[in-house]
Amino acid sequence: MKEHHLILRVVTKSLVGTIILFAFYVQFHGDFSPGGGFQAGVIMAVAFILYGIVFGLHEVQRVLPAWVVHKLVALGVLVYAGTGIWNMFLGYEFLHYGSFTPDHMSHGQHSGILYVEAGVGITVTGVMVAIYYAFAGRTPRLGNDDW
Amino acid sequence: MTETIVNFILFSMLVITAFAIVRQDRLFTVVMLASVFSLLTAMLFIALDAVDVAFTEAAVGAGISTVLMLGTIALTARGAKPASRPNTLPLLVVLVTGAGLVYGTLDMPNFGDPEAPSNVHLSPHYLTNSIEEIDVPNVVTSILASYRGFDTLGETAVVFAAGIGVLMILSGLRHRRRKDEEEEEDA
Amino acid sequence: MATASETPHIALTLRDHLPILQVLIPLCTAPLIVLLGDRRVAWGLAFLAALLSLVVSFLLMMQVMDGSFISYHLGGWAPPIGIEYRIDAANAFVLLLISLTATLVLPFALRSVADEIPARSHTLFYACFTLVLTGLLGVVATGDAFNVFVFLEISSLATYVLVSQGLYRDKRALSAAYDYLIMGTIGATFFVIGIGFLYMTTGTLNMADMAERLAGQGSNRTVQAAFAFIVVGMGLKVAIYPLHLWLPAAYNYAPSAVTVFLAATSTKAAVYVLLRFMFSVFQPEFVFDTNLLLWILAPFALLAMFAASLIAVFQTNFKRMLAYSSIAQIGYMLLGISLFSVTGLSATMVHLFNHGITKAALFMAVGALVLRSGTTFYDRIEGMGRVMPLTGAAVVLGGLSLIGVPGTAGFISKWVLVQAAFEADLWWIALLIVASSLLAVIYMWRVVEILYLHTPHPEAIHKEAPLSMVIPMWIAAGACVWFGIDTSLTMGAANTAATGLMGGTDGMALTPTVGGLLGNGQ
Amino acid sequence: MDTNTLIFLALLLPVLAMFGNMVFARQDNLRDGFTFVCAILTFGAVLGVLGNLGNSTSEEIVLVEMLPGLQIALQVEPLGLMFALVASGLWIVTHIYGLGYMRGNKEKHHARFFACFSVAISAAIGIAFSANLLTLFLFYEVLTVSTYPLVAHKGTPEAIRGARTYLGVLIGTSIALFLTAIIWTYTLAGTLDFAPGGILQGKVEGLLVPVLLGLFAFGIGKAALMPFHRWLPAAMVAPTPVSALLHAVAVVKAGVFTMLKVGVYTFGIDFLADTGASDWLMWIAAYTILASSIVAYQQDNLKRRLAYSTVSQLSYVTLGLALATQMGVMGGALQIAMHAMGKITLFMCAGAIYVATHKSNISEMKGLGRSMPFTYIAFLIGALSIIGLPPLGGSWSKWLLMVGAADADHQIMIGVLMASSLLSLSYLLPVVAQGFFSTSPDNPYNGIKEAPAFCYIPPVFTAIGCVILFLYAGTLVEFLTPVLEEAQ
Amino acid sequence: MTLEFFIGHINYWLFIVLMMTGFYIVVSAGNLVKKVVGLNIFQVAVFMLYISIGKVTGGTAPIFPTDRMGKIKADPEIVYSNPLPHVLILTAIVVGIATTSLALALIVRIREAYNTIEEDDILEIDARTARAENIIHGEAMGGRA
Repeated sequence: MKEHHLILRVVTKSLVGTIILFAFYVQFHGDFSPGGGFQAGVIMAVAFILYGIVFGLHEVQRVLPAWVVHKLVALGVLVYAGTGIWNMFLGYEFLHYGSFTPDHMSHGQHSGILYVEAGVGITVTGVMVAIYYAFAGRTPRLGNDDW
Repeated sequence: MTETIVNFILFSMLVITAFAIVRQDRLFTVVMLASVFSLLTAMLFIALDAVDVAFTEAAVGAGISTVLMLGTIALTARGAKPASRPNTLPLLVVLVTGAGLVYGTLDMPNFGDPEAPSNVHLSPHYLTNSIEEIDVPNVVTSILASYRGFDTLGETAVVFAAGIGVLMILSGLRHRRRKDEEEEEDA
Repeated sequence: MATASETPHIALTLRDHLPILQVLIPLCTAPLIVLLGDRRVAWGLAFLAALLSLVVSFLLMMQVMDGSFISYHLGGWAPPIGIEYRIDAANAFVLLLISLTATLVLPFALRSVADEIPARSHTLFYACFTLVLTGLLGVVATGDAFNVFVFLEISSLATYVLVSQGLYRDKRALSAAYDYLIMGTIGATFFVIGIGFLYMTTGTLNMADMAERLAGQGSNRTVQAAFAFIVVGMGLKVAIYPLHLWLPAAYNYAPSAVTVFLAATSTKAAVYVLLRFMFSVFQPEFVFDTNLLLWILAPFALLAMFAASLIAVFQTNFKRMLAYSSIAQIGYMLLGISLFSVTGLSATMVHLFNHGITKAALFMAVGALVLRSGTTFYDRIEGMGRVMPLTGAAVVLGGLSLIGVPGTAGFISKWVLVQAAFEADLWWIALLIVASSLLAVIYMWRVVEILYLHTPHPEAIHKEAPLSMVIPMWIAAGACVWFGIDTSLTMGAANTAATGLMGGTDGMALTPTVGGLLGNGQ
Repeated sequence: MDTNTLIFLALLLPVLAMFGNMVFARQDNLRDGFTFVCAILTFGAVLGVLGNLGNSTSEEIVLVEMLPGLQIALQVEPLGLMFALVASGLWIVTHIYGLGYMRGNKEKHHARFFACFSVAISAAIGIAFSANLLTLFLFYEVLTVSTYPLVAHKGTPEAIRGARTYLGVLIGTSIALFLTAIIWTYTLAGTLDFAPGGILQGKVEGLLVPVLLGLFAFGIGKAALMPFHRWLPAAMVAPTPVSALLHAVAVVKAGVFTMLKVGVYTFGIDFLADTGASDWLMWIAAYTILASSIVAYQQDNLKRRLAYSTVSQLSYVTLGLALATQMGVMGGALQIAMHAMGKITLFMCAGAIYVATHKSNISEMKGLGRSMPFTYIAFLIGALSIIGLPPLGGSWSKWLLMVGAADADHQIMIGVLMASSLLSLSYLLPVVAQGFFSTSPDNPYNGIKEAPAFCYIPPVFTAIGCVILFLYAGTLVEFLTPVLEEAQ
Repeated sequence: MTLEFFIGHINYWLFIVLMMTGFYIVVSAGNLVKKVVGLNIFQVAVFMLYISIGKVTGGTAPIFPTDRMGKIKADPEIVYSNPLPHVLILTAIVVGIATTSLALALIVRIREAYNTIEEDDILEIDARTARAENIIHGEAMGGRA
């Protein structure tokens, strides 16, 4: 693969960090402003996709190997469902976060929302990156000049 | 009044974009127009107080799905053949469906009506009780993650399904100790 | 108010959690399979999940056989604030069918999938399979209209993927999966439009609450449009006759094990949703004139019964023929609905189950034939009944059940359906029902003749299918006979379900306490 | 043993025989011996039921509730018992004959053949002991499906075509018409039990009665009422033992037996007589009797001629019912037994001739009687019984039918019966006459001997049976009288 | 039809126009990618309809103001729009992208198998295959009926 322009690479490197930071912000600030696990997951994935587009699939897969991504895909769902199952073990309904702190329900709600949003974030990041890897792993039919 | 004007302008642009997509045969243009459509939609959502949705639509419609579509075009073809079939049947189907929808709107409450059934039944509960019950400022998050948390689990499962679906169709699952083992399997 | 903070909380036991466990078990299994990523473990986990679901659905069935219902409040939020799982006889019955089929299909799939799909895809295959199971169970168990859509999409997406996996045998599986995806998504979107309209007029998403509010305010044009969009949207998933275009290719080119599962469960779950909305939420007696239902639905039902059967008669491929037969059989279910009586609905419910097991047996036989002959074209499966006596006999039994010969499950459905037609004084419909089963005689018997009265094709492997396929096949075929003679379970459940459904709002009423709290929403 | 056990035995022993055939598929003698023992025991069990009839009242045995309010149930009553006796008794004879035929003729797939055969017998006995229409219908269809492989046995294109017609007509009529009639009856009457005097009285009126009767009459395709008679000639491609037992006894008799049952226990004779609903059926029956006799006369293939003769003779039973008088029904009931004995003789003789000479056309059988005297004499006796001449069984049923016709003031039916007797005379006797009196110019039958003993002894037995039936017809009438008395 | 009714319903009708434009692309387009784009437009227009259900005149986004500690300051004066449709549509958007990505993956494979992504060409190839099969295995009726 042809190397991209130097400036592009430098800008990308600095941008990727910022985007990841922003993703975490969206992830954990979803309680107060628009955003949440899904949006954060997408943004996080965009960081890796950007890195991949500029530096190539091989490079990004050295940072984030495909098998890790595939585990993440599954992990998020399990974190989410696991939160609910934990509630069940505490003797409450599935996903009844209040059960974490039975004497002060809304505290439990806070932690519950945090866990499940994390679950969503992990899966969405995983899936978006995995889909990108899957598409990028195919040989393109159109060359750069065909567009 | 300004709201109405903004809405109207957004609408006109949306309709123009949609019609342009109908007529366009260059897939690249189609995808780009779709991306524009999504951005306009996101703006409309903001105008309709749905900031979370707008954020998501922008990220998904203008971001991810555009990237994926471009990727697909790169892997397949860049032009679409102009339609060769007669389009009377599609037109008929669409007109009938549209007529059904319009028929349905005739008994709908006015747009923005605070007394509409949807705005007086469940919504007040969420807007008043969630402060005490969940204590999260963003009511959308409260509903999304707690009141209707199971829907969101389902949503995550849908994403998961799509993820493993794409893997299954395009690449297959990767393992940590790959290479030797997988080549063995394929053989 | 929905939290338990005021009253001391009584810890829930495993028994209380059964409704959610029904869906949760497969839902957790799917990611677990992917996380472990080992194809030897994958099958075991999937099978375990299906087996546990079966146990759960059986326990649920036992609890609701008396006509009561169980309500499970997800997240502890009482409906309609939160999402509710609501199990009554109608959906417990369908849950049982789905989990039963899954438990039967998985052992069958072991060899069939190994034969038809490359090894590297097996892990994901079983994960997808479990997701389909999750989705179908979720669609049926839930009492929340939007939740139906979410779980419908889980099962649909996984189904599209599974159908596409037939590509290793025939590339047309890909276009079949794509067509199915487009049509399925259009259907789902129509469904969402319908839910949106309903939400607009009722302000709620809980089905029981919706029913109550609709009954309280009467019908209007928005409700009618909602009805139409939900029926058409679900009709696409059910494959009601003119909306069936995706079905033949999808069934034909999907891997055998997938076809078995889809044919036995997927359209059945959609029929259930249709029933639930038509009768529990909308209660046609006040949304529409009762007779209107008959005159709108019955023509499509009859069209399906005759047109699809006729096409089936002229097929040269066993699997494809069965696909058309499925479309025809959906006509019977629709006819039962359109008769709009307890007997008619019983017929629909019981046929849902009976046709499920019948088609399971037949499509498993198809899978066995594919394993040995490589294809199911008539000229290639000639005489295979002789070298595969057990498979051949299963085809005969399944075929008899499809025709509706007494002593088989299919007979029971036909009996109840014809009885319903007579009760409604529609003797001509009764005659048409029996006339269309004559077409089934023609297309089924043709296959039986081909299987037995010719010499086997030389290129086929002249050997009975492995036990892992034959045993599930025979459990299904045996069930066709068992449920054709002892109908206490099927007819009992179908009757209770039908009575509950025909009860309309009464059948869906919120529990008094909750209803009292939320009744004054306006 | 009590009646219940015996009925179960009678039903299950043939099923056991089927399993025996499947298990011992390769040990010929063991397999056939086992089946033979089962056949004897089955007959014994039915005889036991007969013996018990006097000292215990017959109760309904409920096996399982198939549909809400509808059971699979068994019950003993004289008409059914007679049919069961005929079917199980003739099974023994036919089994012996079948062994001779199948081995002598070197047919293949013996195990499958005898297994299906056994199932068919079980189904016939099930029909005989059914306590309601649902149970009867269940066994009726089992009988259809289990005999299909027998008809298609040879696997030649001709056999497949014949079997297709067979199955198509029988399944088609039963599902499209018979089943409809049953469900309709159930919706109208709320029950399907066979009750003396019928269950429809007062529930149905007007045009619906003949319509319902029509659905039954044509729906019971096994009764071979025209125009649904085609399956019977088509089934003649089957090996002769099948034609003999199933298409002269079990299957067709199951049809007319069902017809009688429906007439007597569902409609009730009086109900039919009062409404006059069966008048049209009488004409159809009369037409079938005459038309198929004429067709039979034109057939050169012996088995086909016998088949059309069967079609004609079956309609005697339907006619007896349609007359809606006691004598008519009694005549119809007797005809079941009498015709069974006579026709099985004829078929077995036809089979014996085929085994010995491989000829199936009558025109090729000139002078054969002198080479095969036993066979031909048995044939003669059977033929005379069918024609209805004393001292043979067939004469009684015909006599009673004529009395019934007189009772019903349908004197023209007497004429029909007479004409039919003349016709059967003209198509059956020439076979015998040719066999004994004419000689073929080149006399190709030198060296032809009787078929194997297994083949010609059974028809001799059944021929003797025809004589015995003549002598004991009074006992049979007495035995069957309760059927009619209860109907009062 | 009063003017108020007209103003109160005009956006529903505009949404319907958008929906039907998308729907028309789905059913009429021959190119598989374009079909998916149409599907997206169709769905997005439905989403707009949903969101407009929740709009309350004079309302604002359903996010409570907070003080500096992050504590909610409830203000009964503020009118909020209905948050429930927003949640539903968030879910629906995610479902939509999931469907889209799956459809695109299928298209990539279809191109590899058929070397085209035009429905007409695919139908023709399929029909040709079916004809070939019929020659080998006997005539069948009712292909894609």
